[in-house]
Amino acid sequence: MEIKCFGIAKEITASSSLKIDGAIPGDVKSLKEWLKLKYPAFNNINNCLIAVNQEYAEDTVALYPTDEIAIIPPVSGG
Amino acid sequence: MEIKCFGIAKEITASSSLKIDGAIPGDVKSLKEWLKLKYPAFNNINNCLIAVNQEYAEDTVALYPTDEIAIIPPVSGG
Amino acid sequence: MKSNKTDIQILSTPLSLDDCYNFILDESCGGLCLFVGTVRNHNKGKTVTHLDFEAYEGMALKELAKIAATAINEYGVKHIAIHHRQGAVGLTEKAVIIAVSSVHRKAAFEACEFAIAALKERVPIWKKEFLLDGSHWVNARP
Amino acid sequence: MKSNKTDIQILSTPLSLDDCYNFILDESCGGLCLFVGTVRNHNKGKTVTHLDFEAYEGMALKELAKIAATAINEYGVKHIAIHHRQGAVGLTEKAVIIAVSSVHRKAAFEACEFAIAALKERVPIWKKEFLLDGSHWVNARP
Repeated sequence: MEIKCFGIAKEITASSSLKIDGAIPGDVKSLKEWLKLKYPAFNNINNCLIAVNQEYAEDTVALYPTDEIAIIPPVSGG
Repeated sequence: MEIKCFGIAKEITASSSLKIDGAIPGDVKSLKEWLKLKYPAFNNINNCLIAVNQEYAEDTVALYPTDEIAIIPPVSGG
Repeated sequence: MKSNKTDIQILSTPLSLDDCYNFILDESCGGLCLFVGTVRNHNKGKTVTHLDFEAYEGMALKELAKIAATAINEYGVKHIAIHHRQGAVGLTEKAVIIAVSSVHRKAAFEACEFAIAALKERVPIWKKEFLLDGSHWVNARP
Repeated sequence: MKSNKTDIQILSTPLSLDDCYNFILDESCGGLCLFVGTVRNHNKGKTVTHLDFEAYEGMALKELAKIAATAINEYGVKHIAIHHRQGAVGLTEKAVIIAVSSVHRKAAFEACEFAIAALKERVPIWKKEFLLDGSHWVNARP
């Protein structure tokens, strides 16, 4: 499973793309928890959303290894 | 006294500038009445306003021979 | 009629979006709103071939200056450009441009919309509409 | 991403007002509204030197396409162009252009204002602000 990182998420993980091998989080909620455990700095910033296959995903959305997954920090375009 | 005519007022009076010699209307209301008497076609169009010295003028505004006076048909710019 | 904050013109030549944009651009402003009124090929179900604008130029510039002053003093925009065309104007050509800049976007949208509405309501400019079967002064008849 | 009605682009080069204007121009439309977001020299009391935009390009284009579809289907505009810059952008440069055309002006203003608000709310693009004394991702921290 690969997770794209943007903006401050890229700074926190020090990577534009995380790779999780082995046991992967089964849904969006698990992924968020996994990220906060692995990178506690996520607790100090505004809430990040998760996009699955380029769509915003609720906590209950299931994750599969082939999904395109991304961490979406608060957006600030425009 | 000279009266500028624009748009449909220019068509009705067949002139871009009317000249009134001798007894001139004393205020805006009298001018409006004078125009409708002299050019009855003004009765068939939407209400025209009068500008005195490039400002919209109420019926009670007095007129002097040296004023810049204009007939302002309903505007339609933009 | 140009000042540091306002650029008001009635022109017999094609209007330039870039001229208006460059006038309102400001390092302290993040929101720019531009309205362009163009000549449409139809009105009230009839085919329009072109328009002809007549302006009472001196008074129109004064009324436009009042609108610009309101945009600056009441809506809080930094710069405003209003360019209006006169004479014959063909389809898709620009009849009017209103461009404003402000620190934030809300004031820019509000002032721009106010300015075009006020222009249509009180600025002494008249539009003759040319249709396939004749022409008439817009708004003149009941 | 270009169709007959929508022109959506995320660009690393300066944005062109004329490109957006020419795309939305339409013989049947009389009202064109353009919003330009430019880089401001200050924010929250601090001096800004420049910005750097990062986009999740694939998803951002999809979200922008949804916004454009809403402008057309719900606000009734004919054409919409949305161009957003990415990478480093200097003071007074254009960060975003939203341009819409419609038969009457009301829909143009409303759709343009909706589109920039929706863009700022949900399109995955991030702005890093460079100040005299450091830099930070905007909106990232409480």
